[in-house]
Amino acid sequence: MASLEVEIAGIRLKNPVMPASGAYEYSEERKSFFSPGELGAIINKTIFLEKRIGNPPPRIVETPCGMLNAIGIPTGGIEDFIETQLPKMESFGVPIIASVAGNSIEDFLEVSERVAETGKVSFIELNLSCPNLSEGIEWARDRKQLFSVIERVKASVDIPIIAKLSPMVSDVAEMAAVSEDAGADAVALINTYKGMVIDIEEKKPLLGNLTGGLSGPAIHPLAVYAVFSSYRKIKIPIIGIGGIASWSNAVEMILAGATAVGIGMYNFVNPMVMKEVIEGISNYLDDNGFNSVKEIVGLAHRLG
Amino acid sequence: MASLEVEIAGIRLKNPVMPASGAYEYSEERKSFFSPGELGAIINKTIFLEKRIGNPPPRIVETPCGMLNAIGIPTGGIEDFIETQLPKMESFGVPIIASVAGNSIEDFLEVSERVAETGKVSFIELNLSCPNLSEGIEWARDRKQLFSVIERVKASVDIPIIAKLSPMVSDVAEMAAVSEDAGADAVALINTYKGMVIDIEEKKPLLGNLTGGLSGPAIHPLAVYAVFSSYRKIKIPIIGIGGIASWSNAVEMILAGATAVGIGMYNFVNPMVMKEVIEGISNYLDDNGFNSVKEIVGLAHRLG
Amino acid sequence: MKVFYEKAKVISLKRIGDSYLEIVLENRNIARWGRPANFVLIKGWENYDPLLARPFDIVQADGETGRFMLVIKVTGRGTRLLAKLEDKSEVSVIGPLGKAIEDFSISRIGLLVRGVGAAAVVLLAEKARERGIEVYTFLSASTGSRLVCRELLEKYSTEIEIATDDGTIGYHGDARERVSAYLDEPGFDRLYTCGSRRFARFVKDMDKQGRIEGYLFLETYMACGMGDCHGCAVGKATGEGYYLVCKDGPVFRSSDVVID
Amino acid sequence: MKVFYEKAKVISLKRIGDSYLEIVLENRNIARWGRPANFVLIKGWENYDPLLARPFDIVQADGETGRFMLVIKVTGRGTRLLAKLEDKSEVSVIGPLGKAIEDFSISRIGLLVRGVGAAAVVLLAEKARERGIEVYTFLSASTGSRLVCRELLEKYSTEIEIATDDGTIGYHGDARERVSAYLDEPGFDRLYTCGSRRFARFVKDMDKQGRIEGYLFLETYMACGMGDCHGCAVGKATGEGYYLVCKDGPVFRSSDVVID
Ligand SMILES: Cc1cc2nc3c(=O)[nH]c(=O)nc-3n(C[C@H](O)[C@H](O)[C@H](O)COP(=O)(O)OP(=O)(O)OC[C@H]3O[C@@H](n4cnc5c(N)ncnc54)[C@H](O)[C@@H]3O)c2cc1C
Ligand SMILES: Cc1cc2nc3c(=O)[nH]c(=O)nc-3n(C[C@H](O)[C@H](O)[C@H](O)COP(=O)(O)OP(=O)(O)OC[C@H]3O[C@@H](n4cnc5c(N)ncnc54)[C@H](O)[C@@H]3O)c2cc1C
Ligand SMILES: Cc1cc2nc3c(=O)[nH]c(=O)nc-3n(C[C@H](O)[C@H](O)[C@H](O)COP(=O)(O)O)c2cc1C
Ligand SMILES: Cc1cc2nc3c(=O)[nH]c(=O)nc-3n(C[C@H](O)[C@H](O)[C@H](O)COP(=O)(O)O)c2cc1C
Ligand code: FES
Ligand code: FES
Repeated sequence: MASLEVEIAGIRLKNPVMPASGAYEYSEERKSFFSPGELGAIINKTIFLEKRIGNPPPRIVETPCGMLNAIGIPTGGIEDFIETQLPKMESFGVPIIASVAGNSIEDFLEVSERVAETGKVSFIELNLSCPNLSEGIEWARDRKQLFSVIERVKASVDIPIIAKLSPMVSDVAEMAAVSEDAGADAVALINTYKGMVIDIEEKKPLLGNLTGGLSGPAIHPLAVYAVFSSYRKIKIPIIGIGGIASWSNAVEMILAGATAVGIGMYNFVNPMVMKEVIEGISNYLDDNGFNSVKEIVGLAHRLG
Repeated sequence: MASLEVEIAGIRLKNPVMPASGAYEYSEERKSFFSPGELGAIINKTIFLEKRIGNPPPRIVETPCGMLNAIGIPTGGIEDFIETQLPKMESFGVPIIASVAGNSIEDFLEVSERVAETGKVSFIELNLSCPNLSEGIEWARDRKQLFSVIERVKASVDIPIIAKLSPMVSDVAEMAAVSEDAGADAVALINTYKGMVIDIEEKKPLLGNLTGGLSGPAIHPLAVYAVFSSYRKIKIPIIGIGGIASWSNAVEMILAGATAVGIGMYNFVNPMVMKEVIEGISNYLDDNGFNSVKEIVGLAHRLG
Repeated sequence: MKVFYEKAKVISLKRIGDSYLEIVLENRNIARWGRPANFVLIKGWENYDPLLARPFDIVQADGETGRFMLVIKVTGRGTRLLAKLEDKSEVSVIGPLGKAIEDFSISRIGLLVRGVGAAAVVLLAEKARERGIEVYTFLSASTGSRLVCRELLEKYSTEIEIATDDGTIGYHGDARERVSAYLDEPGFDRLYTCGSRRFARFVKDMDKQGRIEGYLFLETYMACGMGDCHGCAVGKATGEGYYLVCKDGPVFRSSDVVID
Repeated sequence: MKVFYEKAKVISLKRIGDSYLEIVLENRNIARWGRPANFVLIKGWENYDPLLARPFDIVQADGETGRFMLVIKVTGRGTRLLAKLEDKSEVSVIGPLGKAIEDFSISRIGLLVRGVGAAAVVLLAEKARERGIEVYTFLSASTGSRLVCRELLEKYSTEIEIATDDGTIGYHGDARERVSAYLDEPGFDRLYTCGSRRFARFVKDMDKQGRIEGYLFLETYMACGMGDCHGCAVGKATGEGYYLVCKDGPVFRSSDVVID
């Protein structure tokens, strides 16, 4: 059987599959399906320093092969994360990624430092790309701001940094390159696209927040492109996210250049999807005569 | 019965429904379903000055609720357009939009001038956003270039100019504002998103051109957002395009701020879709007590 | 709570009137563990459109036969596909979901339901009666053919009053008027409502006035059904944040939540 | 050419072997106007996934009964949905599409087909025979149970040779060897092929050698089926640009196109 092990910034993941931030809680309910300990890594829903309540409902709406969410990142804040969430996550014995965000560079620094100080997380993921916050995507849009938030967090914590980027830019590969230059150890591509549904009866936007972020199978071809084009510009690993609903979608991502994959909304539809993806990748490697998943990372570029 | 008439740059369209460029030929086959003369306007597949053969196959692939196309704009060039296509289009007696593109500003100028000289077209649409050409989207990405191509074409022809923009920018509304400032009489939003599918058997990109442009229902919520956000920044009319597959999708676009709508790939699935959209809008207006489609343009902003 | 993600076999599908379905499904775990107020997420089609599974209340659950029943109003794309299911075909089911009603230390409850909202309270009525609780049901609809779960509710209720807006069956008028007649005598320990925003406001009012303990079965758009997506938010009455309907509900004390 | 976009009723759906379907549909216009080499686009599901209609050859078309037949290999998402169609349900159909074979000023044709490629030539065989043309058919498959349209081709062919890779039925080996035996005597005015890239290369070779006029039925991904999308490109042998399979084809003189 082929090895599923991958490495990001020197940290071993036993397989390349993890949840995408915000789409998977480490709850009793989820444990009904499989243990999060079977995943390559685990990640929390983005936290801010302070408690936040999130956006007014409706917060979600289904779209063709996708869904819009305008959750707005409700979070208990850093204290709650350290006291309540982290102990739960630790119990699974796999690398923990802490997804954090802030309203200012100072916020990003403080929340990252607090998280790193716990000594319990393997990576910090900077969510620079939430389309549901007024300035959420701006971090990933402005080259200077992107560079400086990453550079400063990197300088102030001693664990690897993942930059989670937005596809809502002219060229996400360029932003991935900026992230690499600023010292990011990996990039996570992609967060959702801003979209909206108008309620034609009410004649107004359906979501409470007016707009929401599009995720799901609809965006998969766009996410694959984001990974493919970034792979050509950077050397740091890519976590490929967006519309993965099956093992073959994940294999596409890896062939395009992702070292690992994150699965978001499809966990809602098929609670077993991450486990099926792990098995599917394994079978694919065996069927195609590969010894390790590492052999296929970026393979689609050979002839490109 | 409510009036369906709208106006763009002083030119009357008897209804707000038209094909999107590149997805509808004025062929005998198409005339089997309904006459293009029933549409608000008609538009050709983008032409360049010179003949082009387009990209190597495969050129299309289905994706979840969408399709990627990497056609690469095969065209007979300006002579062929004037001699063969234009006479066919003229016969329908509705305003003609000529979609043009070029590899340089000079090309854009020349092809626009040649088209305008015929005296037979009502608008020129500048395709500044084809993701299948190496520099295709760049026009719509760089503010200066966008401004100058529009400004110069505007100065050299005496018919209204529509700028067709790409969503693959940080903020399409800003680009719409640049287009307005440069003198565009209207904007067409949106062209396709660059995406790709990897063939996991062959382990390489499936499309001959590696990447293609995503269209279809999958992108509709993104297109609605592009229209909605642009409507807040510009005063010139918007032609809303992207994923329209039903009259209600079209109504969403109009409520979001589109004066007219363009329908692309769904003509392939339902050859009657444009006619159904015209009827559907008409019924919606009647059922909701409106006298004219103009009353609902941008109505979703009331409470926004 | 343990949640199952399994296949369920379609045992029978009956169309009721022009817009309701009664589906009996076979799955031991749902049938065994389904409790009052629990719901399931059902997906009965392949492919990604519609993308999300749809939530429905567990109307009947029989641990012995391994069967459970749903009553579904056909309204949109997902329910139209469910209406086409064939016998012996399979659907996927996620459940049981939601916080079950477990506390039966009461002696009399009222159920005020309208339309397909009736589906939410059948199992509650059944289990309450099993425990010797008196169940007063007020079943309402716009017209007789839209009365849902009538037979089951007749079976499980101590008393049932039917009201239709057009008077085709039962009381000609608003079911709230019938409830009011019982509020003082015999009075209810709890009044549950489902299926009508007006009813919910009424129950909230009565609760506020201290005349009953009011409970609302809430419905929102849902994606995950188990607290992951935070999509099913409903405002807390305190104004500070939101409950999740799937995890904190679907039943809420009327004074705890904001309804509009 | 006039194209219809209409509903067609499923008259019967027969599974053949483990992977083929024979569907008889009712639509007067397709049945009336379908000609050899014409195809239709079929969509037999609601919703947007799968998004595109699927192309299939018209195998039989009977203007009098208003019925036509398709033979479909179940391979992916769309065809799996078609396999679930119920009798009397409706599908949408766009057609007839493609350039029909109209020129029958010949006396003998050969048909070299493999697998479901056989579906493409049945109507051609039928119409050619009606006009007194001799039809020699070489029907091939990996194994006997994958022989498609055998009975119909036996009915319409002057002579038929069957070849299977495993020898379960007919000649044990490559159908090209059987064709070769006929190339000089009696010889064919035209040799049509469908369903195998190797066969296509063979026909192209024979054509190049001047031994026959070779024709290929080509298949590509298609969206519109009528020349709007330019998606179904196949390279011109001249190297200058592309033909559209849906509009310029689906049948091409082998020397006109690039195949790989
Ligand atoms: C906890 C809970 C229990 C429910 N129990 C029942 C029941 O027992 N019987 C029954 O008929 N209905 C019930 N509903 C409502 C039912 O889920 C919707 O009517 C159904 O999802 C509509 O799906 P559709 O695809 O036909 O409609 P569409 O309008 O096509 O659905 C589009 C989207 O909106 C959502 N949606 C639409 N209407 C509702 C609604 N009223 N509530 C929540 N989401 C909605 C769908 O789930 C889907 O995501 C329940 C809802 C919830 C939240
Ligand atoms: C002119 C023409 C005539 C055809 N006639 C027949 C016929 O008579 N019987 C038959 O069984 N098949 C025929 N095919 C092939 C048939 O269209 C495909 O097998 C079918 O579309 C597969 O659909 P799917 O959803 O099951 O597969 P998927 O793999 O899920 O389809 C994904 C996409 O690929 C396209 N596609 C997949 N395979 C093919 C293929 N081989 N050729 C073209 N497009 C493909 C589909 O149309 C769809 O857009 C024909 C194709 C063409 C172009
Ligand atoms: C309900 C929901 C909540 C999300 N919350 C977060 C979040 O808190 N932080 C974050 O970085 N991304 C968040 N995302 C984005 C996902 O992590 C992911 O980038 C995106 O959904 C695309 O992946 P998918 O198509 O697999 O869902 C959220 C997505 C969804 C659907
Ligand atoms: C096959 C195909 C060809 C296209 N060719 C062109 C083109 O030549 N010029 C252009 O401006 N847009 C072209 N487009 C983009 C459409 O005009 C439209 O902007 C896009 O497809 C989104 O609309 P839709 O989702 O309704 O298809 C093409 C789209 C498709 C699907
Ligand atoms: S439906 Fe996802 S949290 Fe309630
Ligand atoms: S399939 Fe669209 S041009 Fe041939």
